[in-house]
Amino acid sequence: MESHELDELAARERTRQGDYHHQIGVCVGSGCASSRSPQIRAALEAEAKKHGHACRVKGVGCMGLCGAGPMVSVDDDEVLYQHVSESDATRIYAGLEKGEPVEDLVIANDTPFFTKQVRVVRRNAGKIDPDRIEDYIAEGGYSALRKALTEMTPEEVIDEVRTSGLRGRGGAGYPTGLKWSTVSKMKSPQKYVICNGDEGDPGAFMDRSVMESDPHLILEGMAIAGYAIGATQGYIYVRAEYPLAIERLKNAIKQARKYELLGENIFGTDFDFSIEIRLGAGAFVCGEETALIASIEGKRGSPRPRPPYPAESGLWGKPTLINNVETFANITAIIEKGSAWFSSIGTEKSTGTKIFALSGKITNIGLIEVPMGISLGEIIYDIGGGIPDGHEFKAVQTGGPSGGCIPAVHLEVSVDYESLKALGSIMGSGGMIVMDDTASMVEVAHYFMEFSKSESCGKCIPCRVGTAQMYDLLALIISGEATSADLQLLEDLCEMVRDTSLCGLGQSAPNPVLSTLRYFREEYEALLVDAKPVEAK
Amino acid sequence: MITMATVWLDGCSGCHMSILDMDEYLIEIFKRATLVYSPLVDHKDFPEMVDLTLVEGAVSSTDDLAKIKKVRQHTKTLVALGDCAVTGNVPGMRSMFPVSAVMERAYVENADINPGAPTQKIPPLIARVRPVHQIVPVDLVVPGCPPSAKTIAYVLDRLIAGEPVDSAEIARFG
Amino acid sequence: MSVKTLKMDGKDLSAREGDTILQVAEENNIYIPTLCHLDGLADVGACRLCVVEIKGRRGFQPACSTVIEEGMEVVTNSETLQKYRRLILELLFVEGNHVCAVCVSNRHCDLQDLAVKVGMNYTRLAYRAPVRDMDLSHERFGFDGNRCVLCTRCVRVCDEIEGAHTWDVRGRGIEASVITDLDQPWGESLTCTSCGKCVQVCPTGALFQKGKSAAEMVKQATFVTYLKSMRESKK
Amino acid sequence: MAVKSLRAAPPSDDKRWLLVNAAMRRYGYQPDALIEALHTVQESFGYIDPQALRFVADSLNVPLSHAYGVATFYHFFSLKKLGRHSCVICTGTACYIKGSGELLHAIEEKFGVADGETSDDGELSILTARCLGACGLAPAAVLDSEVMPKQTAEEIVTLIEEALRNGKS
Repeated sequence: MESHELDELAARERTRQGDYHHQIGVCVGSGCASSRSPQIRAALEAEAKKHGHACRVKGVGCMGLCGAGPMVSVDDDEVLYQHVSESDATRIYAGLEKGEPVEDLVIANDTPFFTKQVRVVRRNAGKIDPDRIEDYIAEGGYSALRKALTEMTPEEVIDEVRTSGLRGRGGAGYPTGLKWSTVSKMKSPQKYVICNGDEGDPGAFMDRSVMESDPHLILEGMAIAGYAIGATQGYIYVRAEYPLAIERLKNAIKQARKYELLGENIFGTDFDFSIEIRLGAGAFVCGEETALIASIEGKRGSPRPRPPYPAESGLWGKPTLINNVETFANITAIIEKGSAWFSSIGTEKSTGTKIFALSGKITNIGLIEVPMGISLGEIIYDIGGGIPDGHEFKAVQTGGPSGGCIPAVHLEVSVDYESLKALGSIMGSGGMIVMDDTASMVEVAHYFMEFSKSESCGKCIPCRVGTAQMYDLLALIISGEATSADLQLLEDLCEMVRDTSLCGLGQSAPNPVLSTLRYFREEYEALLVDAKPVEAK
Repeated sequence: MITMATVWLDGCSGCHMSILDMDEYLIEIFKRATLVYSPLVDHKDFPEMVDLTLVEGAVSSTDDLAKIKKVRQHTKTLVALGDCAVTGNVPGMRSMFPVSAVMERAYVENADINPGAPTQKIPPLIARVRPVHQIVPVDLVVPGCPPSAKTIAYVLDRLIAGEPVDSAEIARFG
Repeated sequence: MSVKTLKMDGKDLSAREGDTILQVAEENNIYIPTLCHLDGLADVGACRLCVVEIKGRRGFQPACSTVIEEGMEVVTNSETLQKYRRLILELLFVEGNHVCAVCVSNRHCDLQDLAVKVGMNYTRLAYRAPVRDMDLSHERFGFDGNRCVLCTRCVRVCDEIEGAHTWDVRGRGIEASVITDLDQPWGESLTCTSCGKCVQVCPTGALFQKGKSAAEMVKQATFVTYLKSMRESKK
Repeated sequence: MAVKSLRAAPPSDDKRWLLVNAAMRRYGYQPDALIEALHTVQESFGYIDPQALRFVADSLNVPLSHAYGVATFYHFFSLKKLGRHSCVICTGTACYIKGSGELLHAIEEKFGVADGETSDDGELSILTARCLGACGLAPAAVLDSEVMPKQTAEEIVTLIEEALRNGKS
């Protein structure tokens, strides 16, 4: 399409939507869909039909409070309903006509869970129908791409991203602008953009939610990246375990192609960009970029040594930019509102917002988007609503099997890349698993080691055999038959596996053990046959 | 003069043969050490305290377990001699199978007469064969299958003289 | 070709651009243990025995696949590296069922030699005693999974030099193992040319010639570099 | 000299091979279509058997051992036929914390089928998933493609019993 057509389309869609008296959004994310939200949507649609279509019933992306699902939003979150069932459709519609919400279903939307969040990436979730590109465009979608293509040079785009301070949201926090700049400098007729949607951390579902709720946000971010670095082909690598996300992305690509927002001569410029989806097949290690590339090439997902980095030699040996879903989802806001606006959110070194998936022993289970630098305590107690069933907070695991636990004494820590690392954990992709005072930290470490062991690709010895040995040692400790020599051996293995493994999976596999040892050493020692205090290091 | 013992757990006695292979050098050794307990001599009980004990064989049965624990208690310097004691070696090859399958194979499938596992006077096998140092602390390991007479002579010379053993001299399995 | 200068274990060295740390070390008689590396085959950096410390770089880098850079300072043998290499070897010895005494490759085995060089003469780790397959279906060769260290030299020589790609790796993690074709008996493989290259490059007694008894299997892998250079010169 | 390459013929006239073939054609029979092709085989046949692997490998000019290596690397692919009913227990962290281990234990106790196994009569397969992404519904299970939220050991055992009794999956 041409530049002006985007505005016309947006205006048309806004008018169309304005004709409705009300809009009812039913969450169609995986969580709510598993608790019959499609049926609820159908029931509400039937109800709307009965009353002459003055009300629009639409599917919307995840509203965050998954534990309260299925959720329904009326008129852009003016009223929020929780635990809705099909039989509530008539009551909800009647309430709408009377102007009185259905009291027993209402969930207050002025609680800290909602008010303390800052939604940049998730700004459209709960608002737009992820299956309709027109909804996305009506909210200003694809105007960032237009701005980049028609008003900015690739260098200016990269500069904007660099000065925004955006860092990779996949876990390691590498500066995004720097990565883009490196790939852009590579001389090659063919380059690739890859979106890493292989969200494999157990307990993390941020990326899934973004893909399901706002797929065009990712496509647009990727296209801007393609323009910036000089690539014409993009791939989204999604885990096969996310069928809904795959469906939404496929549909979104089809729509974008139809409107020529992907394809050739986008917005009448000479920029071409296409996106294909590639499916993962159940291998956590494919989140590692060289393994992911191998997988797209149809091979075993085994990582290879770096350098050369993918920026230099990636997919099919060509310079390749790999960013995570949430990273790409931040791009349009940066281009649209500017890097100064973006970097005003968060801390000096960790700018912007971060999405976290809260789960485990916490009252408000679900997805939240918060400014970087918020304290862990605010997340757990204000937004998360604290620990249920009268229990005490014990620790929170961030970064999944690659991360570590943070105990209660550090609840005031600022949630940013450096502060979490200093505590022996990592930001990770955004999973936060909350444990209460009933949790055994040795068992938590054992659980994560089982994960790393069975997800190890088997290529390098430290990870392949080391994780298996560490797993067995943890089991021995739990069985109460281990000695302090076994604990020492476990620690030796942790150090060696961390320092010598080929890729990030192996290098970070010991983290859950090391961090639980750091904060809860006494739990390990109490289980030893020769239980005696070991001198602190 | 120091006191010395040798112990035979689960192994083929090849390490003891290798000791005997020192031939006339044994006389040199016994000028400086008295053999107080060994399958090669006729002492029934392990003495109260021995300066130096060489152990051949892996720990395979409850009897081995009890024996090695007792030996460790009554020994100053304990040497794991040969691959069975150091790694489990050939006796350890049964560790991949359940004990019941091993017994079935040995006493039923391969029995020409009277098939059936013995029920009396045979100590039960433990689930997995273990090297000696994984059961009790060991002061020196001497791998080899068997360690050569020369290696054993070197090790004994040094230990009896109270000198350190250079592990590079004795490092090869097999 | 330009020359680069670097420091290795305190010594000032010069080397060709594009050389790996391992190549430079070998040329200068600095010993770095290797297992999955074999001259003439693509490096995979998998065994991690050759990891070295490079000043200014985080963590440890494999010498076999790290290319030298001007002014690089490399430490090939620190106390930490010795400790780690020993532990890596221990992991290998407990992973499979390595019974040197009865192995065809006894005294001619890279794994056994490495244990001597690194001083690994016992392990604190528990032996895993896995149940592993043997494949004696091939007319001339045998495979004993108990002795396989998953270095993938057989996979690479079969793919890169012979071009048959009969071997590959199945499964993942601690369950991974090498296979022929669709995990079929080797002797029934229609892709195998029976050239025996895999046997010669195997560092342990996992691949062997039939008829060899304990300690009789001597291997010779220098043909790999020879074939590679001959083929390259033909191109 | 170009090597003459014959397109491999499907193992049988089962219509499902057409789907597999179409998936490979979409990628121009390039070797990197392997994983996509295996997805299609699994979707169409429920599992990937040796003849399917051989067909796909031959069609894409991929070595057999490579195809086998890829098929066994990814846990999403199954080389064994699944039971008529399948129950996937989520073992993601949220579900683990809320007791997915107890679900597995109860199922094994009751039906004698452990994770990754299929009952001898071919009726029931038990699988685990790393994370279904339904952390708000923890512990979650998927019984014959339907998500069962917030399960207890008794509930899931009863649900499986019902499914087995009703026969059809």
